[in-house]
This record gives sequence, C-alpha cells and structure tokens, in this order.
Amino acid sequence: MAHAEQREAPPAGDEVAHRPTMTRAGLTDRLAPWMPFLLVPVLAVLGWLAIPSTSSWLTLTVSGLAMGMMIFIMASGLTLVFGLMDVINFGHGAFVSVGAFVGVSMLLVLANMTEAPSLMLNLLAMLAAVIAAMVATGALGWAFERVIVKPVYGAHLKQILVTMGGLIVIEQLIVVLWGPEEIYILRPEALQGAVTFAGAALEKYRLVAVGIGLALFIAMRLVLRRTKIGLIVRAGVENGPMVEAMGYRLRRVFIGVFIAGSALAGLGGVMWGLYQELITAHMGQEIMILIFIVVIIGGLGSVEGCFIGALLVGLMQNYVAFLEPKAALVSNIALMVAILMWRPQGMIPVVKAK
Amino acid sequence: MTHPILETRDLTVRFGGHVAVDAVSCTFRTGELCAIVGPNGAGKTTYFNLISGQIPASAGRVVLNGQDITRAGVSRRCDLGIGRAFQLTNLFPNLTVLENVRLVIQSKRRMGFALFSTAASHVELTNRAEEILDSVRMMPLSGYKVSELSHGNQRKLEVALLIALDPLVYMFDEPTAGMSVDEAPVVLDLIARLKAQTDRTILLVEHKMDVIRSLADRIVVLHNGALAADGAPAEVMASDVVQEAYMGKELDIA
Amino acid sequence: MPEPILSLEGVFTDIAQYHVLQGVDLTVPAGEVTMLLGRNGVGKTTTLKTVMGHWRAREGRILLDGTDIARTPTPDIARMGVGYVPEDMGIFANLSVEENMVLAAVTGPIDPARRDWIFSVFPPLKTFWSSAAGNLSGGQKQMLSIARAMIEERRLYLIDEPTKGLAPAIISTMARALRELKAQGASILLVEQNFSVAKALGDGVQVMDDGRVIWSGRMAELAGDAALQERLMGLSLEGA
Amino acid sequence: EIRIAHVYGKTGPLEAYAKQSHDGLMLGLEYATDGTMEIDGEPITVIEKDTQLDPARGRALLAEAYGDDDAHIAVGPVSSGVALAMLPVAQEYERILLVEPAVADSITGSNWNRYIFRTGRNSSQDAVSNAIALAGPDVKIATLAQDYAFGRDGIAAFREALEGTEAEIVHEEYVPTDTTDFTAAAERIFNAMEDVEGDKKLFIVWAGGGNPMGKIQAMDPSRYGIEIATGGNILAAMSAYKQFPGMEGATYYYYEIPDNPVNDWLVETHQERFGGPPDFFTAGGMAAGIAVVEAIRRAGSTDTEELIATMEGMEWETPKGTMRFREEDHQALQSMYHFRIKVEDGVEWAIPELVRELTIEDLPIPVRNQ
Amino acid sequence: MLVKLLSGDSPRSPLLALILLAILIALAFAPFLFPGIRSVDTAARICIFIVLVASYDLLLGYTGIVSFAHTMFFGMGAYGVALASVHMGRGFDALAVGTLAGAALAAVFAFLIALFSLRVRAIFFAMITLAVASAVAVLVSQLSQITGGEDGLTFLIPRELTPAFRFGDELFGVRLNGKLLNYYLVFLASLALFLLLLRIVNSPFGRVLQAIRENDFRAESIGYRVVAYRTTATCISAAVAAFAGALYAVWIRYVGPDAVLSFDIMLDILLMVVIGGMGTMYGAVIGAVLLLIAQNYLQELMGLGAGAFEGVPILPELLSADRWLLWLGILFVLSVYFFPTGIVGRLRQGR
Ligand SMILES: Nc1ncnc2c1ncn2[C@@H]1O[C@H](COP(=O)(O)OP(=O)(O)OP(=O)(O)O)[C@@H](O)[C@H]1O
Ligand SMILES: Nc1ncnc2c1ncn2[C@@H]1O[C@H](COP(=O)(O)OP(=O)(O)OP(=O)(O)O)[C@@H](O)[C@H]1O
Ligand SMILES: [Mg+2]
Ligand SMILES: [Mg+2]
Repeated sequence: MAHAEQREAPPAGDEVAHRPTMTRAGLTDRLAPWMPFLLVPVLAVLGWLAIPSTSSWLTLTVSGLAMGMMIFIMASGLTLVFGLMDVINFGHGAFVSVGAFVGVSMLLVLANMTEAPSLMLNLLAMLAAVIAAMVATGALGWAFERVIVKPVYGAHLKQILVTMGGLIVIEQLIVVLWGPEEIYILRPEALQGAVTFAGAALEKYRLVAVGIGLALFIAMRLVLRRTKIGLIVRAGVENGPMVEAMGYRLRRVFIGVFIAGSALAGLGGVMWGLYQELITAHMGQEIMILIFIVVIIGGLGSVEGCFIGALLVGLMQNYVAFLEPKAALVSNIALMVAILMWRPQGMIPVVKAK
Repeated sequence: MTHPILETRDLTVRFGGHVAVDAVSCTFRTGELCAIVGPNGAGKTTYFNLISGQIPASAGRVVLNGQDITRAGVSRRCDLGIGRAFQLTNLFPNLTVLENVRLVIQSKRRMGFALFSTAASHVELTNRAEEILDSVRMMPLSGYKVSELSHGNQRKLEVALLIALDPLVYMFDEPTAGMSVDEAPVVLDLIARLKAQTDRTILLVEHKMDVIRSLADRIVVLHNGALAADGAPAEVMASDVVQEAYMGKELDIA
Repeated sequence: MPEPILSLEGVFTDIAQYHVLQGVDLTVPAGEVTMLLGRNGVGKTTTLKTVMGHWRAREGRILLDGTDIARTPTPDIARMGVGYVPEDMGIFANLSVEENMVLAAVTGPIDPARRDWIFSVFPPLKTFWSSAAGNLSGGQKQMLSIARAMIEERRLYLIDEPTKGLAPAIISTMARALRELKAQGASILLVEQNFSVAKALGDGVQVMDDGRVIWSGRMAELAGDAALQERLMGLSLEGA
Repeated sequence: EIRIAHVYGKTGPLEAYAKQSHDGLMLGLEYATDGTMEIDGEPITVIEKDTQLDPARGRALLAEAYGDDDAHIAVGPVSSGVALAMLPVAQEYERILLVEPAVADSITGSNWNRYIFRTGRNSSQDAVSNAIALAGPDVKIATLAQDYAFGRDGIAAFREALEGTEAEIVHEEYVPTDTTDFTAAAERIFNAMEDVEGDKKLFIVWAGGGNPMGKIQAMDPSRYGIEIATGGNILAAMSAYKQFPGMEGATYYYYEIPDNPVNDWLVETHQERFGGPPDFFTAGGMAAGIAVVEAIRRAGSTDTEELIATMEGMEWETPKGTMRFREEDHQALQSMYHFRIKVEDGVEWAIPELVRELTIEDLPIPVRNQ
Repeated sequence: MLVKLLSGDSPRSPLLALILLAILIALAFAPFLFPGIRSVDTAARICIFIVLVASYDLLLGYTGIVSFAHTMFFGMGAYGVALASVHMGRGFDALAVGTLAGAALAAVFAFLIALFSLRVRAIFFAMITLAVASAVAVLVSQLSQITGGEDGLTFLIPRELTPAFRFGDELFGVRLNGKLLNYYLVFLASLALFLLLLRIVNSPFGRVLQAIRENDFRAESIGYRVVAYRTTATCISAAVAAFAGALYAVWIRYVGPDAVLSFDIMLDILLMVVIGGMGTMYGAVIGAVLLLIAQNYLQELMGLGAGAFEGVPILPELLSADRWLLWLGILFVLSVYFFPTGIVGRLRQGR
C-alpha cells in the first residue's frame, strides 16, 4: 500500500527498464488511512444509540472528549520519546508527578492570584505554574537522559528497568522534598464548577484542557512535519552511526527530544494534578497504564494516532462506565485488544516497513 | 530430469497499486538449474518470496510436486522441500557460526521439540555441521559469532545454511554478491556440485553474466514483474529485452 | 602525483578483542579514484569505518586535508565534506526514499538540479520517491545509498562495494556518475570486488591483506600484470 | 524489659498515615508512662518493622518480631489486607496483636482470633455513625463507593444501620477503585435520583486518592436538589471539604472536638514537637500506646493469657475519651462525632464543627465474629 | 555426573562456580547455618524466587519475549493451593490438586496470551500482558466471594508442615519440626524445578528458542514453526511460575493480590533477571539472592548509615531507613550500568 499514490508520473526518459506496472489501488486501500479518524464519530454514534437519555449522552460525550484531551496531553511526551527515539520511558510517570508538584507549589505560592475570581489572573497563575513545571521536568529530563537513558538506547528491556529505577528514585526524591503527605489543592477560582447547557454539565476546567490539548496537537504536528528533527530522530534510532556519518549531531537532537518529552509530561502533570485536586508522588505511576494504552493503540510515535487514541479511550470509558460499571474495568483493555487485532501496529503506525 | 517439481500459475502480488510480480507462470523441473535475471526491481526477490511463502500472493498459485502450497506457511513449505538463501544477509547474529549451521540440521531432522536431552549430546549434528562448514572453507571461523564476521563471510555462511538444509528446491538470491574473487569460485563450485546431484532443482538469481553462462541450463527473465523471456541461455541472452533493459551498454569505458 | 586529500599513517584498529587493522598506510590523492582491493575479511570495511570515526584507531594518524581527524567526532568529519556509502547500505527502512534523501542533504533543501541528475542515473528512485525505503529491492537500496552520498557535493567519497546486487545496465550508469563526480573535482576511495569495474574506474590501487596495505600503485600496473594479481589476491582477476 | 513491636507499612503509598500512627504510638507510651518510658521499672523498647504494604512480608516480620525478637506485644498495621494476613501469626505464636489503624470489619469479625485486639475504629463504626448523622425524616440517599470488599462492606453496614430510621437508600453506585473520571457515575446517580421526592443526599465512601466529591460537586448536583455527604478524613483531605460548607457527616477524630485532658496534652505536645495539630491516625496510635501500657500495668505481667484476661472489657482514657475493649470481639468501642462543615479563612482545611458526640451507647455496633 | 545434572551447562567461570556452590550450600543448610525465623524465611523466599526468575528467564532471556504477566501465573499457582486448601480442607491432596490445577490454568492462560504474540510486535505484546495482568489483579480483588478480595485468603496446610508437628528433639540446636520439613520441601522442589529448566534451555528445544530470539523470521524459513515454539515456551514458563507460586503459598500460608499478584513482584523479577544476567539461568540464582538480601537487609543497613551521619544537613534524611527505596532505585540504575550483561555475563568475560 506504500505505492498507493505516486507523487509524480514515472520518469519520461527513454529507459525501457524502469516502468513498473501500476494499477489503481482499490477503494479499501485508499480509505484505510482515514479509518482511524472515523472511529471517534462512529463510537459517539454508537454511544448515542445505546444511551437512552440525550442529555446524559451529551454530558458523557463532551466530558469524555475533554478527558481524552487531558490524557493526550500526558501521553504526548511519551509518544514523542517512545515513537521517535524508541525509548520506553517508564519514568514518564515520575515526570508527571514532578510536574504536578512543581506546578502546584507554584500555584500555592500564587494563592492570591488563584483565589481571585478573575479568569485572567487565574489563567496567568496557571501559565506560571505550567512554565515552572515544564522547566523543572525539562531539566530533570536532561539529567535523566544523560545519566539514565543514554547507555541503553536500543535495548528495550534495559530501558524498562533503568527508567523504572529512575522512577523510584524520582518518586522518593519527591517524598524527601515535599514530604510523604498527599497535597490537596483547589482549582483556580474561575475554573471551578461547571457550565450547563442543554441539560448537560461540563466542568469548566475541562474546557481549558480542550484548549491546551488542541493547541499542543497542532504545535506538535507542525514541528514534526516542517522540520527535519523528526526524521533525524527516527533515522537515528534505526541506524545511529549512519545519521552521524551524514553529519548530524545525533546526541544533541536526542537530548533535545527527550527534554521536550519530559517537559510535556510536566505540563500533563500540572493539568492532571489540578484535575484530581490531589497530588501524590505516585500519581504519575498510577496513570501510566492508561497512557501506555493510548500510545499503543495510536501506533507508537504517531501524534495523530495518540490523539485519536486518547479521545477513544476518553469516550469509551464514559460510555461503558455509564452503561455497565462492572465492565469499566476491562473497557480500555478490550479497546486495546480490539484495535490491535484490527491493526497489529496500532491505528497509525509510524513504522512503515521491517 | 524432466519431472516438473515446482510450478507457479499466474502468480501475482500487488503492493497497493504496484504490481510487483505480474501473473508469472513458470514450471521448473527436477535437476535443472534455472537462472532468473532481470533489472533491479524486476521482482526477482519478490518472486522468491512468493514461492518460499514470505509474503502471501494476491492471486495465482504455487504448486510443489503436484501439491498446492499457495496457502501454506513458511515453515511448512520448508518442510516440504523449499529452501531459500537471502539476498541481504539474514542470520542469527549472536550465535556462533557452528550453532547457525547446527540449527538448520536440527530442523532438517525434526528435533526441535526434544525438550529433555541436552543439545550437546547430539554429536551427529555437530559432525555434520562441521562437514558443511568445511566444504565452504569456513571451519576456522566456526567458533566466531556471526556478528563478528566480515560481510563476505556472512554471505558464505548464508549459502552454507542452505546447503545444510538440503531442500528439493534450492533458491539462491545473488549468492556471490560481495564475495571476493578468490571466494566466489568456491561457492560457485558448490552450486555446480549440487547441480550434478540430479535430484535437486536450483533457482538462481544472479547479476553476473559469466556465472550464468557457465552454470545455467535455462534462463527466465523477469521485467517489470512480468515474465519477459524463458529459454535456453544462448537464445535468451541474445534477445532484445535482455540486451536493452538488462545489460545496457556494456562497460566499454576502459 | 597530486596532493593527498586523505592519508592514513600506521593506523591500528581493534574491534572488541580482535586486532583488525594492523598498521594501515594509505593515501588518496586529490581528484583521483583510488581503489581499495582485497579478499574477504582483510579489513577494507574497517578501514573506511575508522576514517569515518565509527571505530576509533588505537594508534596512528588519519589526515584529512592535513588535519588529523583520528579523534574528531563523526558528524564533524562528515561536515568536512566526506560522503559515505556503507557496505550494508545504511538505509533508513522506516523512512521514505524522499525522507532518506532529505536527510542526506545536510546543508539545506535538496537542489532540484542535482536531484534530477540523480534520477537520470538511478531512475527507480524517482518512481519510488515516496515509498518506504525498506520495501525497495536489494539493488534499489544500493542505488539509494549511493544517491544519498551524491545528493550534495562532497570533497571525498568513501564507497564500500557499491556494485553488489546491481544489474549490469545500472552498473555502467553508476560508473558514469562516479566519473562525473570526479570531473567535478571530488576524490573517491572505492572498495570493489568487481574487477572490471575497478579497472574501468580506478586511477590508483591499494591492496590490503591481513589488516595492512600490502601493495599500492597505479591501476595500469596491476591490470597488466597477472602474476602480481595472483600474488596479491590469490587469483588472476582478469578471468573472473 | 518490655518489647513492643510496631509492624506497619512505613514506606509505600500509605507512608503519611504510617508516620502519624507511629508518632501517636510513641506519644501514647510517653503519656501513659509520664515520660519515663518504663512500666513498673521495666524499660520499654519499641521495635519498628516495615511491611512495605506487602502482606507476605507483614507475616514474616510479625513472626520475626514474636520469634526472633521475642516481642511481648505487637501493634499495627496500616493496611487491612496486611492486617488480615497477619492475624493467624498472632495465633500461631500465641501473642497479642493490637490492630491499629486497619479498619476492615473482618479483622474483628470473621477472621478474628482471641489474640487480636483493635483500638482503631472499624468500618461498622464509621457506617453506623454516618447513618445516624445523615438519617432524618424523608431522607433519600444514594451511595457511591469503590467496587471491592471494603466499599461494599461499608455500604452494607451503612444500609443495616439505616434500618429502623426514616431514611432510605434509593440507589447504590459502585465504581472501580482506580476510577478518575466520575462523570458516568454521577450521571447514573442523577438519573436515578431525578424523580425521587424528598431530602436527597449522596453519601460517598472513598478510601485513598481520587476525590470524587469535588468532581461530582463540579457537575452541579444541586440542579437535582442533591446534597453531598461523607465522613471525616485526615486534615490534608479536609481541605477539599472547603467546597462544602454546611455538609454533615460523622468523623472519627478532629483535634478540636474531644474535650478531655488526654487530648489537651496530645494537641499541645504535638504542636510543640511537630509544629502542627495531631491528625486522624495520631489519635489512634496514641490510644494504642496508652492501651498497651495500661494493660501491662494492670496485668502486672507480660504474659499473654494474663494480658488477654485484663484487656477483655478494659476501659481506658484516650484522646477520644474513654474506650472499652468489648469482650466478644476485642473491638474498642469509642465515641464518634457528628459534624457540620464550617469554612474559616486562614485555616488550610475545612473545620468539622461538632454537632453531637455519638457515644458508645449511641452506637449499636454489631458483633460479627460468631 | 554433576555436569550431567547441570545439563552440560557449566558455570564457565571459576568465581561463578564458587559463588553458586556457596549459595547451594547456604540454602541446603540454611536452617542450621542461619537459625532464626527471618533468615530461614529469607532462604525459602530465595529458593522460590530462583525458580520464578529462572522460569521468566526462559521466556525473556532465551525466547526474547517481554511479558509483564509473569506474576499472574505465579499468583495462579498460589491461589490454586489456597483455594484447594480452603475447599478441600487441609491436606497433601489439596496441595497437589491446587498446584496442578493452578499450573494447568496458568498454561491455558499462557496459551491464550501467546496467541497474541502472533499478531503484534514485541513491545505491544509486553503492554498487552501488562494490561491483562493488572486487570486480573483487579478482578481478583473484586471477586471477593471466591478469592477473598483485597484481604486474600488464609488457609491451613497439612500439620506435618507446621511448627506444631514435632518429629524429634533438636539437631545442632535446631528444633525438628514441621517448619523444617516445609523448608526442605520448598528447597528440594525448587532445586528440581531449577535443574529441569536448566535442562530445557540446553536441549535442542532451547537452542531453537535462542534462534527465534535472534531472528524469528529466519528461524521460520529454516523450518521452525515459530508460533509453536513460542507458545510452548510461554506455557512451560507459566506452568513453572505457577509451581513456584504454589510453593510460595505453602510457605507463607496466605495469598492475596498484594502478596502474589502485585506489579512490584514483576519488577523484582525483571530486576533479578537483568542484574543476574539474561539468558544464563545462573543469573536467576545470583539475581534472586542478591536482591532478596538487599530487600530484607538494606533497611537495617541504612538505619546504621543514617545514625552515623547525624547532624549533617540532608544526608540523614536521604539515608534514613524509610528511604531504602531510593537506594534500591539507584541500585537498579547502577547495576544496568556496570553489569550490562548481568553479573554472570561479567564474571564469564573474566575480570
Ligand atoms: N513489501 C513491499 N512493499 C512494497 N513494495 C515492494 C515490497 N517488496 C518489494 N517491493 C517492490 O517490488 C519491486 C520488486 O522488488 P524485488 O525485491 O523483487 O526486486 P528484485 O528483482 O529482487 O531486484 P534486485 O535485483 O534489485 O534485488 C521493487 O520495485 C520493490 O520496490
Ligand atoms: N563487529 C565486529 N566484531 C568483531 N570482529 C569484527 C567485527 N567486524 C569485523 N570484524 C572482523 O574484522 C575483520 C575485517 O573485517 P572487514 O569487514 O573490515 O573486512 P572486509 O575487508 O571489508 O571484508 P569483506 O570483503 O568480506 O567485506 C574480519 O576478520 C572480521 O571478522
Ligand atoms: Mg532482489
Ligand atoms: Mg567489507
């Protein structure tokens, strides 16, 4: 299917040798790349058919999509690092926690801004918290890459172990620095409560998540499409020495990507911490399985896939929990299994060939 | 000698819109050595892949000894007697050279599921493996890990594995590419000896004309995925397709 | 003889516990095609990799235009104008042909004129421009690998067995392309097993055995002397 | 020498609780011995063991405490799962295990043996006191709990306690323990309660992180006239109650509520030493510490049988007033506190103001170990 | 004879041989050499974990399958024994039935999961197992009527295996009671299982697994049905893990999600395999011994350390016994640094 669309007509030259036989690809072949994008609306329609009350369906759908955005924010860094650099960073969860702690500490310092009933001030405070968290986790990511990840590029298993070790160390350092108690925090004043429309209620905070999630998605796509960075990293994972032999300083690019991934985790941490209104050193670790599921069904490393995967998970969770709470437990796993049966490489695989 | 062993009927594979192998029908007979030639990207390796089962056919059939194996898996076809060496080296990199060969013999003798005897106790396997390594002059390297071999030696091992497998149909994909001038004859010699063993069939993809001239009983030309010519070496070599599309202008630049 | 662009002086390289290169002395004169010949496993590839900095020389000097690059990081060596075609082709299978080429153009976007020139040498690259490089045929991969090195002008090309797996027609166009490179002023160090290609292209020759250069001279000398060939490579090359 | 082993989940997710519990225990020992840390001239040694919240490790450590260290009495642990695993060890070694603060009913219920005592409250005490606090004419209650034994038992006890009152449960909702998004659960509850007439309340039983209260509140349950209610919690968690001024429920401890000399000493000493008020599990730990000293002092020996005889029915003073080990199941009966939330500026958490002390007599706690 | 028992897979390093011998002797005579409840308990855990880790090594080191579901199989064995003992009453028949049922269930599960590895990439498979294992753990805690939920199950084992059973007085100061018998049951069963695994990895079958790990594509094309081999290996590995779980249940007489199903155990196993050296079997022995001793005694050691640095600002805080996890994490990282091929690999390289 790689040849489904030829950019240019075969060369005109007089060479008889190179004119491979081309036929038009079948409809299914041409539709295939778009299938994942259709899944979200399909799922929403299925939900609408299954759920009797429309206002309930609306609440569930909108808040499910918003939850998906939040998950996407947390997963984006992982898919970047996992997909581009082929590094399984179990420590990602710890970065989420650190982001939450730094961000929340910042918010506690800026209490007068968060408690003021002004949306502007509140958002400014959040911005400050996010920046602080991203700087902190970015810096931590830099150290993590240098000390922990660098020796294990290419070895998945060792990555799992070493980053797991890093996870424990970071969590413990959080406990040393912030103490073992969980920290409760209220969202900024203007972001508490919900907006109601058509009998459905949506937390205001989720709207913020939607905004940030969309912005992030677009920004990531632009960077990866418009620059060589994505290419360098993907090629570097496959054959690092060759990339260097072309003249790229692979190390620097790798560090940069890792820092970016970690900073995104920090952003996710602030968002998640404020959503939970309760932060613990383990919070990142607890959400990791969900994040992994999203990244995997997306197709390791694809930002689009991760985005769709997150939305699907958000919707699925809400629908199933509403229809049959008992099944909520396995809904994500079932979703993952189903998608992998359909597309063993995830919905939008980045890896095209062996 | 004239007994047909392997046959492909309208064998076709499409990658999206690209027809890489286009309705190739061809019959191979026991005891013959058939060279398959064609420009780069003509579909030779893909044709091999279809026969040995690495990729599923989009249409058409593969028949071995009268049995339709179009749907059979790779290992099943191997059991039935199709053996394959790869164009790009494809070995067990962290095992020793000897172990690589032993594994093949072990498979040939169907001992893979022996759970409770130690591998070391099967001396006969080791002996046979050493014999084969000796025949390709690789005995001195038997203790090396494959990843420590130079490229040319890996190519030789690739050939050795196929010989160890001893299938009914041998498929060589450019066996001498990257081999130095003094090594290539060793391998070609081996192939010639296989050919002398009249109950084996050999399919050989090669770009070196002199090799083909000296070994082949018959030449099949693939071009843009389709069968372009099939016949005795001399007449096929002289045909227009081959001259134009394949040979190009000979290296007359000296 | 012109100034050497690359010279190796007494280079020793170890890989793990093996002493692979054992004092390689070798020069590549500027503007020439130098052939590096030798049997399997004598260290040709290792020599190229040592120049690129993939393996590090334990001892000895590697001079590129007079600067010792024995300790220079690989990317810097590449940016000094060295193009490298590795033996295993180093294709990025997960990227498309286009992406492979875009990466290879280090200094900026691909120059369309140069791209078209490459298309004329290797037409299949044009056909499969946007498909995954991992799906190319063996010979097509080989073309891509060479094309990547040629996409920008370099001063020195290190090319490891470029003709393996190529059909005769493509070999002759490739030979033509290498000559054009030479005409543009580039120098080439070429490892080759196909002696007719070597003979057609080479100006100078270095023959390796056992981790050393055991003979060096002009191509004409070697090509005309069957006894010398027999002595150096264990076989007269003309017939093969 | 009197050896007391404190076997508890010092490290791991419940580390914060563990620390409170241990501080409380030490303060209790100190208070009961007037700072000498001696009982009748015998010095007390406290041996600490960390279960890391692993039940198997808990068993091994308890065995070690009794066997290798020859502890006379063991106190702990934090987690119910670990506690249940440890119970048979006490029986095997025929030594006392004083459970604090693990809450599962079955510790002094179906899995009980005669070597087990508990100073902490059990789930029934929580449930019954909350039922009393919430009950009233025409009260209709929906419940939300985690879908596992602890959550289901808690609701069952709550339902039982409501029997005979005018209140009634109209909907029970259970969600997986690790739920983070409560939209669906809330929606189900709203749908179920929408058409119910009366004084509608949503009672939440939740252990560990997750904080469903705030999230459900954000969905504006007042649209349907539903009020949220829940029991007390540690101080840090009480900050989330600030969104619920006026909410009622029942709690186990809040440092400003009990009015007795033990609590006064505790609050003062704790402020001094740790720079903050004592919390939930500090009070429990202290009750256990005092109980140990009292029991040994009254028995005049560390012999297990004599201790059991002394402790059955023993009454002693704790920060929560007088507690009594019930003879049948060795559960410490104690007061609980019906509260109403008040929000005050400058206090980090919401303050549960005492509405009524629910004394031992007010609380019909079922005996479940028969 | 000895070589034969080891299936011809000698330690290939004098130091390693010495260490292994020392471990064998220490475990064989643990109750006499290190009397004390804690130390015997540690010894028994070490025995059981050696088997568990070795069975994982069969999967990971020899077959190249990364699975996070190994504790699930371990748990099945343990729950098998527990449920059988609860329902059939205490007795050896219950132990046998429970063990076999657990192992059979584990094998069936392994078979089903292994079918997945057909379709998906290795790392995807790892994540699937992770998700399935966590779902099973939650399921076990939800099905409290059957499994005892979070609280787990406590049960009685045959009296002959408990301290209450005496069969003599004292030997070298050690009481001859059922606990001792229990220890030797664990020890001998573990030894037998370990030798069995050693034999399997050195059999022709084991070689095929290695080939598949190296290059499954090529293994298929020389005639090995990769799926069949992978599945068989997964099933064997799962069954042995279940046996280990059964032994564990017999030893601690309690099962519960935290004790036999938790992800922490999975991590421990992984760490043990990697520190010890993947694909060596002996690595399992070294890894298990090292890590369990660290886990059991690191805290004490650190307590001493913290005491020594009293007065220095942050140091005691970092060295406090409660921060032992921090140091374990650091150990994780360092060990992968300094023993990239594991301790066994390092010893075999010389140096
Ligand atoms: N998996 C695949 N997906 C898409 N296209 C493929 C795939 N495999 C092969 N092709 C295409 O099919 C064509 C035939 O490839 P094949 O490898 O069979 O050529 P070949 O005749 O062996 O050439 P060479 O002599 O260069 O090895 C090539 O153009 C290649 O790009
Ligand atoms: N990664 C490695 N580890 C150990 N030894 C190696 C490694 N790579 C190469 N060698 C050894 O170094 C020697 C030289 O190898 P090299 O690849 O340079 O040979 P070559 O001259 O390029 O041969 P060929 O013509 O076969 O490509 C060989 O003997 C080979 O076994
Ligand atoms: Mg080919
Ligand atoms: Mg080479």
